Amino acid sequence: MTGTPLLAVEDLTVEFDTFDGVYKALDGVSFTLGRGESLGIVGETGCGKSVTAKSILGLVPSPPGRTRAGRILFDGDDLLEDGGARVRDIRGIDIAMIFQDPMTYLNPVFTVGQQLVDVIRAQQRLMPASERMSRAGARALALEMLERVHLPNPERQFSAYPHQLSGGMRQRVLIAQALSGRPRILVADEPTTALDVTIQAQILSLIRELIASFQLSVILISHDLGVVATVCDRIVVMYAGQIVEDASVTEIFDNPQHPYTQGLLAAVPHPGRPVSSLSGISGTLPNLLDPPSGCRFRTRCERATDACGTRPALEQLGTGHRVACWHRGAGP
Amino acid sequence: MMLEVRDLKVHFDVSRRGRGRTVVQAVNEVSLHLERGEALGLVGESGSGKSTVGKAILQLVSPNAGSIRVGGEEMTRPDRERETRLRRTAQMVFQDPHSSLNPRMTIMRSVAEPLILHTRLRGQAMRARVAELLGIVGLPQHFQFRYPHELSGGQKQRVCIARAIALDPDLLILDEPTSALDVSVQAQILEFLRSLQQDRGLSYLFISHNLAVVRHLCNRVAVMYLGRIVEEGPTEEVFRSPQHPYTRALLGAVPLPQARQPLAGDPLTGDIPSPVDLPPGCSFASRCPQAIQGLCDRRAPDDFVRGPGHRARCHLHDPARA
Amino acid sequence: MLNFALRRMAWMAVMLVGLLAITFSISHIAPGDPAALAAGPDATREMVERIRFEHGLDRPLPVQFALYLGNILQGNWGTSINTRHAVWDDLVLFFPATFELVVFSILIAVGIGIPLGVLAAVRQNTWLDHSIRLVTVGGVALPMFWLGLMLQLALALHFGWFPLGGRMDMMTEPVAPITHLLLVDTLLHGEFAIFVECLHHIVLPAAALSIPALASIIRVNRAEMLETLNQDYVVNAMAQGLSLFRIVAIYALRNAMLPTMAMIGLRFGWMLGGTVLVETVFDWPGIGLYAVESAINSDFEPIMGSTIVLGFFFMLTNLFIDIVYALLDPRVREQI
Amino acid sequence: MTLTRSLVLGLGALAVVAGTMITDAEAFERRGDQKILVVASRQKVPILDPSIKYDASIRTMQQALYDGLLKYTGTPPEYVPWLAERWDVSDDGLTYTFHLVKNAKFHNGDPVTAEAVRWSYARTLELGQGPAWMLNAVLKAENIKAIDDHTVSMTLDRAYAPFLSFVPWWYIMNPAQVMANEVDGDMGQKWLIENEAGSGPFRLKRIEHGNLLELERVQDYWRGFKGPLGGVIYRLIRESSAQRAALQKGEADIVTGLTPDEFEAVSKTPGMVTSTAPALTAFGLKFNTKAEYTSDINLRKAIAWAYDYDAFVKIFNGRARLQTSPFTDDIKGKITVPGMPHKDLAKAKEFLAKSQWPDGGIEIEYVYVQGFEVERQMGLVLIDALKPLNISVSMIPLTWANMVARGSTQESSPQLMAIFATPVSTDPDAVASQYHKSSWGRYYGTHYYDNKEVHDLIEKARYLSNWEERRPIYEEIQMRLVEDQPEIFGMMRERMIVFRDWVKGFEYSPVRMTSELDLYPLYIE
Amino acid sequence: MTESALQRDLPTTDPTWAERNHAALRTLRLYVRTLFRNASAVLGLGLVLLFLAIAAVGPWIIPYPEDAAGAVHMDRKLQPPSAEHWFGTDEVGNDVFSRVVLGTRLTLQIALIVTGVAILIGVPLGMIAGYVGGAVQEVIMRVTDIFLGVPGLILAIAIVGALGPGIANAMLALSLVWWPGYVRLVQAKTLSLKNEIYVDAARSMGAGPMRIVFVHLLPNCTSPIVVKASMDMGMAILGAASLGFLGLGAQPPEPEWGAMISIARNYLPDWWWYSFFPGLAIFITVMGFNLLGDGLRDILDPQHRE
Repeated sequence: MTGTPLLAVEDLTVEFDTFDGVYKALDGVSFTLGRGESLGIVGETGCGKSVTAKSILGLVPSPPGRTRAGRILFDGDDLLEDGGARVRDIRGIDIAMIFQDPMTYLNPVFTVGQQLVDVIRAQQRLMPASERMSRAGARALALEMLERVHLPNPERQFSAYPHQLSGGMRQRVLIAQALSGRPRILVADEPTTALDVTIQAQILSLIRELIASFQLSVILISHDLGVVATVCDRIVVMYAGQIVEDASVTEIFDNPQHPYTQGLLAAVPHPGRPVSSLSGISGTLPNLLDPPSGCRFRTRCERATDACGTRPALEQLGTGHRVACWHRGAGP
Repeated sequence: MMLEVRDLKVHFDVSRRGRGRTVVQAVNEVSLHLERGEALGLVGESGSGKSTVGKAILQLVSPNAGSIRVGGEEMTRPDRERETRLRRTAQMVFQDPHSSLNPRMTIMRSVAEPLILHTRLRGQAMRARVAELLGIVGLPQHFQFRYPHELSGGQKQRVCIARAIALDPDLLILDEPTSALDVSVQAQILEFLRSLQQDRGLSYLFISHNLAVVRHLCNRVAVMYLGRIVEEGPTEEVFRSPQHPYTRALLGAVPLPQARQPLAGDPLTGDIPSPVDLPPGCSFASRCPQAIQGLCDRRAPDDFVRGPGHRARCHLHDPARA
Repeated sequence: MLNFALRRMAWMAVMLVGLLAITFSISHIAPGDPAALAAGPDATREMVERIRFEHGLDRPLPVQFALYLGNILQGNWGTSINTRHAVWDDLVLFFPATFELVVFSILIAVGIGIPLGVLAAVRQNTWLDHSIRLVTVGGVALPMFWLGLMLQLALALHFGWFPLGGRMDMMTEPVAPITHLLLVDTLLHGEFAIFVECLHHIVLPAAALSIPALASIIRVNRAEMLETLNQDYVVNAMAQGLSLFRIVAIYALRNAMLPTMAMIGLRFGWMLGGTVLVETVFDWPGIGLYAVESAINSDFEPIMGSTIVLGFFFMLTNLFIDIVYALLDPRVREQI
Repeated sequence: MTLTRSLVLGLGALAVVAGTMITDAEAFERRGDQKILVVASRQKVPILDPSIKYDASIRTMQQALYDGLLKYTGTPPEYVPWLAERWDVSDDGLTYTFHLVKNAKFHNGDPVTAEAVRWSYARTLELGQGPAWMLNAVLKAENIKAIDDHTVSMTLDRAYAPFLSFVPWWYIMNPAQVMANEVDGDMGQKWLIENEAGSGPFRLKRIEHGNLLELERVQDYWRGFKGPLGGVIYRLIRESSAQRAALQKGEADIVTGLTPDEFEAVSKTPGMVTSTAPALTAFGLKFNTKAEYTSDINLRKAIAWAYDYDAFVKIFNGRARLQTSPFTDDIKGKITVPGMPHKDLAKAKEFLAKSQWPDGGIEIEYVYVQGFEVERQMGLVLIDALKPLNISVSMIPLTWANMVARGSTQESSPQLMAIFATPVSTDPDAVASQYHKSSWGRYYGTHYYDNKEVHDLIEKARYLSNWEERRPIYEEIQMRLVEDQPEIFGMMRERMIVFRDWVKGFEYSPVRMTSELDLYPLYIE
Repeated sequence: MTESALQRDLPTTDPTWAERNHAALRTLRLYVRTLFRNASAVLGLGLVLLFLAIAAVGPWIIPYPEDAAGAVHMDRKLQPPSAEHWFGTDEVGNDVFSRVVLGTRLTLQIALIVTGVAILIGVPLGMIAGYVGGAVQEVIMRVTDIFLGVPGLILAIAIVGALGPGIANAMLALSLVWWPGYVRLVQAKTLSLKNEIYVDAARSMGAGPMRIVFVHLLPNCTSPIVVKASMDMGMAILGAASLGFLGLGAQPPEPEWGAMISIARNYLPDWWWYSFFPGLAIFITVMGFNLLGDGLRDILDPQHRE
């Protein structure tokens, strides 16, 4: 991790205008992604992990969304400059994205092949016309990509409609779309959440395989600690629009420092271990229309003191472990 | 015996006009039993028919064949009287707390529904009972006057549980009660369910796709695949030495929340077949890494006992073959 | 696809019998004796009795209905009391005018409505969107006949830009009919001047007929476009770098067209109903005018005939829309 | 953005096209070098057959397509020789012998023969519709004889003074042509609905249903013409406002049936010629003297004395005169009857008090022609007038056909019905016969007036041939009718016809119906 | 664990009125706020309230009450709009303003009856079809389809043609062509609600079909019914006015707007006010109901909130 990171998100702050007021979805989120690194972002519903992912590609709908502050540096270039023109140029070409529910992310009225070919042609939009692929070439590449994602019977599925495919197959199609432009970063937003366990295992193994063969850097977003653990090198834990902890997989599981991370780990039942009692985190998520000042976790935190009324900065603990907490530590 | 299901068969006719007859074999020859105070986990992926079993027990779908006995009483096609008794004995908690409460009813009205239907409690007495129930599930009293959309997911699920225990049932059928919840809330609900069971001596039929949750809450587990129970046994035994190849694959597929992942074998290939046109033979044969050509794809296996209370439906365990 | 179309057509045949059942029932709820009605005001008692016997009006209702179906199928749609013309001949004569007017109007409504709906959605909350909304809000509430009268008042009577009514100037010799649609026939004959004249005549009635439809098509299309543009697959298409034009004009529009098609179908029915008003205002010699004049005269068989023809035409349109729907949406093809 | 721009451009282009298409042809129409006269009328011409039906619009067409033995012209109306160049009457007044002109030809070239006359009269009598009622009491088909090619005789069953006054309404058809188109023994009824077989000054060129009829002048017509004209388009325009607009734009040359207000407005426009000659037509509100309420003579009188007669005149903007007798002014033998009702509420209440409903509290029906603005307004006047009597009125608009049907039986005939009745001639019998039993059930006979003495007087006067003997009888009849009040005797409206000043030769005869025209003499300069 | 923590919240006193009605108040506040954020809905509400107010007090505010039943004042006929006659006078001297104002009452009556009858027929049929399913649903829905397969106004004209013109027959005819829309709406809504888990939950507690339909399903169907009813009020007004215009609905001298225009068109273009103002009244009223319906949809149907 020397030199400029491949991607750096700095102090990203995103708000949404809603019916009831301003929803402060992200508050000063900063992290980096190194070349060849796999980064996991975990957190519960509403913690802002999906907004973070969408912000990178400029996909937060605006209005009602609004980026209040921050920079997103890709290879040193700020993607938020030029009112989004820059980010449109890297979409699908340098950074590609796959999504949670593969059913709704494919257009129901076009065949898989049509959509794949369209994407492939779009990925060549910045090339001089002479270098662009013909339709036939795009079709050939599409079929090749379908094979690389191990879609059974690619020729037949090419002319199938999305609803005729199973969930796992659709996710493979989305992955083929995302990777056909040979991007450098793949952002995967809950790619397996809608899938069954055995299918999830297939897709996760496919992602691992493709990371290697396409030399991808990956941002994987999930609420499932297990999923993140199987794919990523490093994990960022988010809570209520803020990063609370950022560390390698080993550090997160073996040496969590933030009380929220610890609470999360204690709440997950482990399928490989016999019965032990679970402890949930009491209380509910703060309302982000009117978030608590300072550390947003303090309303649910057992260690909270008056000090937590001031926001703790992400503190570097060495070896890339960062924590934002006034009372960090290995737990009571 | 709290619950005994024998050879339950539920088929759905989904024929569409002009398209010939199509039958979904949701549940096939399912037998299971549940002792008083026991928690049985029913595990499977989507389309395995696990929820249908729960609904069939409560007469929400009518079985095509088989018998269901609740509290020792035959409940297949019950008359009015027996149905009333069934409702007081067995209640259900559904998967999605967001949609299992009527959005137009206050929490009070929703919790009072079973009381209105099955008791003579009205007015002040009824409100007192609702207040008591809310207390039991740990919700503040003023929630009575709220509407569901004002509550969080966990709170709503507590309301559903309050409603389910309003008539003091002996058996609760819990259909994925936590799958729509965040992990921290899930943990709260699971712990609450556990203490509720201990306090009241309830029996649970716990339906879930989440193996970790089942292992946490249940003392016995039954694994379903495409409408059949493929393996059943005491939880720890099944998790430690799964006998059916599907159970093994399922356990292997769960990503573990820990830093060092065990070296998992290759994941299962292929998709879950549609329950509409089931292949002959063992329904898992098409994906089974150990399938025996000419046997598994021809003939459906029987149940084979693997230990006390532990059985598996797989040709590999056929003593005759060994 | 073919299978789908065939199934829809079979269903349409059933609908048609249903429609005939409705018209048959209406003729039986009418106060008064159907035989006397059929015989006309000048008939003697014997003539009424003869008609009762000849038309089987003394037989049980199901038999009468069967006879009625048979008559309709054989093109025996009765006679107008007033003009003593065979209803079938009149309908054949008047239908093309209505067809031309309605089809022209719906083409205007769709041709203008969909681009405007897309524009309003893409430029949501801009001055363009607001001014389009102003038009749509008013357009839906305009009584067609009043709109027609006011257009006539302003553009024909006051400014004299358009003729008052009719399909063409009275001095123009009609071209030999090929399709019976004047706009088409004049072009086929190469009579460009007459074509322009017919176009000139159709503008006002078509405007009166299409403005309410136009308004609701814009409304639905705008709402659906907005909804579609928020769909996940649009987000995905954006994430994969597809151009905005392609996303709007192809990815989103095709999906938004599905509910819009349903609205077009609905509105087409309203337009067919509206022909009775607009044709009355503009002296357009079509079935609507024929139906109204017959209704005012209590001339029974022409009313029923008009109802059947317009109902059948509407059913055909719905069939057409269903087929387009199925062409647009693969999921529909697998249903019913 | 481009989308917006192209749209704006497109709409702009459309507006420009619309703008350039402005056609303001303020002149008459032409076909080739022939001038075409356009008549704009509100009334349809559903049927052309002279034996079957006549009304104002139909007879306008029949008069143009066919010839009769005689024809009405002038004010006061007179019948003049037409196909019959002269006629003889036998001394007993029973046999009429008509001598036909020699040069008359049907439109297909066949000569008009005595046989054609015989056949045409026989056909009308046999079919028993249309004008048949005028003569079927006195003339039998077998008593019509074609003596030679150009002489035909008709022998009446009994002497009948008004006989000749009816003859102009009986048109002569070409038997060969009609019978060639006979279907199922219908004597060509089906064919004649929209075809013609006449010898008149015009032949039928085309029919556009619900829109127009075009007539072409028969340039070698046996009577010749006064001025040049190519033909006539009879155009249906359903609204009076549109009629007027068409007239002003030059899309119509002659217009009938404008509302009085429209007429008033248009008569002030330069280039318009208006004709407001008085007419034979009487407008009245006919009671059904057999209906529940209106069978009570006192109630009838109460209503008659309550009615606002001035409103009649106001509705027509002064272009009407009140009747002073049941007979209109041009009828022979008309006297001013003393005691004709006028608006007098005290008197009305007096009569009401004598009736079976002294306090009112009843509702009577008023039936009028749907869309006939003037009659509708009279209904409103009626409502207003009867309010003080505590009598309410329900207004029932019906089409003419349905109105006729309602009036055709004593049971269904409405209590009050608005009727414009134009006598077919100036002979007093033409009016008096409306109160004769034989008129019961006809549109002018919906009163079912039943007074034996009056009936006998009518019969007696009809068959007398000496006018001095007839006159006192008709005076008696007029007084008796006012006495019995079978209708509210109303007013005589002026004909209101407007045409452009290039239309020449217009001839008017009060015997024609309100919107009936004689197209023959018209030409364009 | 958390249970004890939550029980701290248990109140010691009985709930106050505000607490008990907390939800209703909140909903009401939400509705009001949604409504007032939506300018066009406010306009719609305003127009409809104005319409209702005029219908309520109409007979007492009009300058020439006797003109309603059809008086005759030939001396002041066809006068242009002026201080005495805001909308001018008609062909027999009636005050057009008085007649337009009185027309609101008749119009409201027509709209209420047509919509009401349609709801009374359509909603139960739709609920039965949706909930019972099977052959019953097939029969109901196919009959509905057939009715929807004929253009409504045409069918209404056919019915009026058979029964004879008149305001009562026009209302009957419009009601007869209006109900199928409700069947389809309610059936679709019932079908989707039937699969809601709370319906399953109610069944699992032993609620019978009647209870499920009327206690659990019907309240959840009310929003779309209310929205559609509001829109349909406007459409029914248009329908009745159309029949009146064609001479098949209300008959003179009833002050029905469509019938007034049908006569007034004879007086175009010189006496334009006679047809202009009744038309404007129809336009504004219908627009009011449409805007209100749109606004209600935004309020009652959160999915459509922007």
